[in-house]
Amino acid sequence: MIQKEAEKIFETRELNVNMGPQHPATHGVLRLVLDIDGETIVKVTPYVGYLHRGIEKLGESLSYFQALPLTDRMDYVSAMSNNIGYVVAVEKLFGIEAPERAKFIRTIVGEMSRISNHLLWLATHALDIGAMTVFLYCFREREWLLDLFEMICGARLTVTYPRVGGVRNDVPQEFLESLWKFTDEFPSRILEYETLIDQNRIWLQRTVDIGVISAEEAINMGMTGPTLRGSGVPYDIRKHMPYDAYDKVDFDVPIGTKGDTYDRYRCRMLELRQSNNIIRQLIEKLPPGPVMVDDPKFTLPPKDKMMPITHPTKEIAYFILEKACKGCGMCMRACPAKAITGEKKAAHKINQALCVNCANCLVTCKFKSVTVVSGGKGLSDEKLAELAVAPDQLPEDIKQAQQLLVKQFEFIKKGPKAPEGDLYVATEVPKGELGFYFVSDGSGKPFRMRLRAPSFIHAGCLPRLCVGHLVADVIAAIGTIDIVLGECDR
Amino acid sequence: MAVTEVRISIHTTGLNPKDIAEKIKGQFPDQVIDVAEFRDQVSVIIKRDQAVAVLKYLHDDPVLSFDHLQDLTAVDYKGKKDIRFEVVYNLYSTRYRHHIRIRAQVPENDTKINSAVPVWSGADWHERECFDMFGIEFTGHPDLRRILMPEDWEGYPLRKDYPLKGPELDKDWPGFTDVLKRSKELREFDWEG
Amino acid sequence: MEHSVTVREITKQIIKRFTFIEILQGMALTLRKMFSRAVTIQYPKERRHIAPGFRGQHALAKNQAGRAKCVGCGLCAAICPSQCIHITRAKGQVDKYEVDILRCIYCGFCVEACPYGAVVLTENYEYSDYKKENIYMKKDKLLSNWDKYMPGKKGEEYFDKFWRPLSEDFGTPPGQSVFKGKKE
Amino acid sequence: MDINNIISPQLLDAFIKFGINVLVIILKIVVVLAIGLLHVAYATYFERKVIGHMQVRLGPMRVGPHGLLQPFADGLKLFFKEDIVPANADKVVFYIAPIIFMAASMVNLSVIPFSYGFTIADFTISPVIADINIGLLFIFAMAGMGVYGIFISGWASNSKYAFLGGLRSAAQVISYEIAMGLSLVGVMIMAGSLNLTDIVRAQEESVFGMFAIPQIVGFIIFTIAAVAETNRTPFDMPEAESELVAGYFTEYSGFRFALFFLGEYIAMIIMASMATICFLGGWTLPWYITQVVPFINYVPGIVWFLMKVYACIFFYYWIRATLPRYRYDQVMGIGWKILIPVALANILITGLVKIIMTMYGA
Repeated sequence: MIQKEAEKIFETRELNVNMGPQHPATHGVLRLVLDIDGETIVKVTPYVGYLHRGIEKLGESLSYFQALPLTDRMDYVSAMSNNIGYVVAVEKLFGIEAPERAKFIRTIVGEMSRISNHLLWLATHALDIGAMTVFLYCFREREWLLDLFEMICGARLTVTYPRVGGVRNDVPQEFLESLWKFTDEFPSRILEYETLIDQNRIWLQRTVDIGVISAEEAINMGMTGPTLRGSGVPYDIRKHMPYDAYDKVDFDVPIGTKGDTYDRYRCRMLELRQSNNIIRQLIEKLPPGPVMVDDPKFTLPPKDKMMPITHPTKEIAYFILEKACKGCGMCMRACPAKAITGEKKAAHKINQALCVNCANCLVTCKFKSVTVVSGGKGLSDEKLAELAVAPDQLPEDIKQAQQLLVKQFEFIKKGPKAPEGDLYVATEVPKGELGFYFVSDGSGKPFRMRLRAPSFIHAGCLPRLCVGHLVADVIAAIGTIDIVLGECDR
Repeated sequence: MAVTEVRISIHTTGLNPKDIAEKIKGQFPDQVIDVAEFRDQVSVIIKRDQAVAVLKYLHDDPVLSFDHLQDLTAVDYKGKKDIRFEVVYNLYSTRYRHHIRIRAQVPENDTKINSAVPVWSGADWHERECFDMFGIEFTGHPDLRRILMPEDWEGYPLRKDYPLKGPELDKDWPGFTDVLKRSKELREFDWEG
Repeated sequence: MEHSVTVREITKQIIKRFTFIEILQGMALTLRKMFSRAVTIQYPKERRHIAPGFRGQHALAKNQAGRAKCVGCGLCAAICPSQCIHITRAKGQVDKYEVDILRCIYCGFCVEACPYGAVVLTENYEYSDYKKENIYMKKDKLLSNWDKYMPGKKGEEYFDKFWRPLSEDFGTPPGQSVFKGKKE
Repeated sequence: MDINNIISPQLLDAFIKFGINVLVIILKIVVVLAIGLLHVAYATYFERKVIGHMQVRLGPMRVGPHGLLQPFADGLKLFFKEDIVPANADKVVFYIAPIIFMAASMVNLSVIPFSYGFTIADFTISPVIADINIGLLFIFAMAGMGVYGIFISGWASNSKYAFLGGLRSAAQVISYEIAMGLSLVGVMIMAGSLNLTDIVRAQEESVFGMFAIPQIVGFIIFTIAAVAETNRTPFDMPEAESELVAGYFTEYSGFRFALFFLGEYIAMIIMASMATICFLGGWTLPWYITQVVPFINYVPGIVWFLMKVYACIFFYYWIRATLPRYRYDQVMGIGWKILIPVALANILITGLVKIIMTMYGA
């Protein structure tokens, strides 16, 4: 009896520590429940989902063009790579090919994104292990890259720069020059980081033989990217399934042997140098040419060609030709200003006082009954009827502008229709393999958009990496798998 | 030090996916329902009963050697197909560099399928997510809990019949009512004064 | 031969171990950096250069006559992935054009979608406030943003450069940026 | 009434002398505390500036020119901040812990001499509050007391992070105290005293001018142990921000946090002073410098003392800016498996040399 009491009092239990979701070293809102015996980890249970925004569900209600900014918000550290992954997948779904120059530009910015991601990874990994100066040195260079991103697309983090069928705009000359200067200086900057940590005995003690995972196990667990290559598996999608311009550049893939934290760290450091090399090769080879695929079905039509109608100095008015109008009521429904009136099966009429000149009637009419009157704004209906000509007899530039305007409205309101089928396309983002699985039912929106996020898988590997080590090694393990919770939770 | 830079060729050495589909057909003739092809990618649609056996064969066969489970997910074909759910496995062989997609059909009235965790331990979280989002139960999974949604969540969000604008205001989901209450309290606070 | 190599290696290791050489190298680096120029800027006093085409707060463009270019066709509202643009029209003009800034994700799709060149993203990124109402952008505020952040020629230049795509994107324009060779 | 009837002149003299002595001591305490706290305040500023510049940024720049008034702004902020006590904390102990920690560090200031004594009128004023013969031991004892503050703060917070921090700290400080004590035994042997003023005098008279040269091993061990003793990078296990958020003072806020903060910086200044006094010759300069540049003798000793202390503090900041953090078990391993054996060997050799020197040399 007494013995039992005593056993109850002196019973050994593990200490249960809740690490996160608010914790300086969990890289976001990852929550780990640690069962620790003294300082030794007995059990780790990761909880994710605090940043779940339902991107997969959102994707089902957005057109292929619209869903692009969602991918920025997954891995916000390397948004450019995510964008590229998305557009590569959608291009394959549509069966189109981006122009050569666009591919080169995309590869350049993708590698820039890899460098900036690895810099942030190194910064936070080193900070977690206590080397706080590396953090700021890395940010110094990352800032340079982010400024370059701003130069080409006006945003530093959530770039939304690549487009289905190319890139948003061409890169300016200063961009190439600044980037070339960066690639010149960057290797010496890498040496700076390495001076601080690479051979440092404390760094070595903290990383060597921590979180060891064998090649077979790593691939069985679904690890990808540098996390997998640290274990010695030569799996790099840039080589295995080359996309964009990766088949035209010459680079090596760093492979570790032991699969510990130090090997993964070295892999990423060597990848920084390789990426730097890739960028240099691509800048040298960058071909001239268009940056968008010339097919208004998939891309927005050129804006300057629409000017004859859309420019404000043209003072245009829309007019419905009574003879051509079948009275179907389509334009009436489309008119956002409720300016069109008329009975069914009788010619409709635009109330010029209410009309906002938005061109919705022009693009909806199937019977070519809506026409454009240049300089007709403010004129009476009779005068307009005098001036109006059938759409076929309009001047050539206005006719072209009208066609493009129709394309523009169709593209935005409905979106390009994808062929029916399902498709899985993977790209190598800095964190690993980013896969997009699309199921298309032939409409303008994906029936199912599945994102295979590397951080999600890697977060699942945490228990395997941590158990048996000490509390401080959990931090090193979180750092070494390089997760971003925005991508993990989607 | 221990890390070396290796040159990897960009040329694939793997089998044609159609041949792989034929192989599966030969091995499990009564399991394969259909083979679909789209943009050079081949999907093998199978029955769910022997799904794990098929996967195990693909993983263990020395010629196929699908060691990498790229992705595991489900698709809800409500209103499109007779059998509502499909669990999709995207497989890749890092050694031979070939890819195949297995789609196992799961009916609506009995959303159960065997777990692939014994074959690939990486399937663990994928299956939990499928359970969370589609309500597909993976028999034999070591720890089948919700993963992304809160533990007390009702319904399966990625199903097609899940309401897009939920009746959240009528229902007392504590996480939401608390936020509403708190926002009302905060509104009364005069930040500028 | 091999023997001497290993001996040398071991001696090297021992020297490394006892002289703290790698730590001293690191310390030399931090000391050197102490006397280099700081890379940070003192934010409210100094501001960083903002690249043209920055995607900041919205503005509604005005034409030469000083009237809003927007005709209210609703394409921006249709493309907006976060559905933050609300438009109503009355009496032949746009009655209400509101941008819910707190929902906006600054993707710039509205600028791309607008065939009239009526909406732009300005360089203003400092608009925090204590009240939501002050951040909710109504039409008059958006129009005054145009005068404030896109004065004079700046607005026109914006459309020349960043109102994409233009027909040059589908061809090879003269003077396209290419690598001009290493600078010695 | 004659005053002589009540109290004899001799007694009165003694009384007056006693009174003045007490006054002088109180004055000294006030001066040392005021100056000490000011130094602590600016030690924080110095740290932020030094580390800032090492990390290619500027550090505090906003309050005053180049942020010179930043320490006061920080102090004011901490003073007016809401004092949060966790609901399940052991309240009394929670309140006491920072006071113990702070007091244990501050008391050390009383035995640190800043210069030789000087004479005003009849009074010899030595610039140390308590010129006791066991100065060195006293500092060890008080440093040991500080652990109680850390440990019970970790316990009383009733938070697991704080608890782990407290545990780590107790283990670490106790282990490194041994190494530190042993590293100073060599100095004691060479100086033949525990009185800090005597130790400085012994260095001035020695051949090397400072004990850091003959006691180089002891000096290195002392430096490492001092860094560990004050819980600073790379041995900042107890407060490892990326693991334990802030360690033992995770749950403290406002002024109680400020007490911990102050205590830590005072401990750092104490350790720097100890290094200066025991190894770097305190306020004196080695003879080979004073002989070469004689006019340097006109500079008051306290200037050299402060310069040496700040050099030591700079070194603290410098390694903080450079090195990563050790793991808990590695810290303990270094303490027990490397530092203590080496320190013991150092004692042995110093003792042997001393015996040989006394046998043949003198």
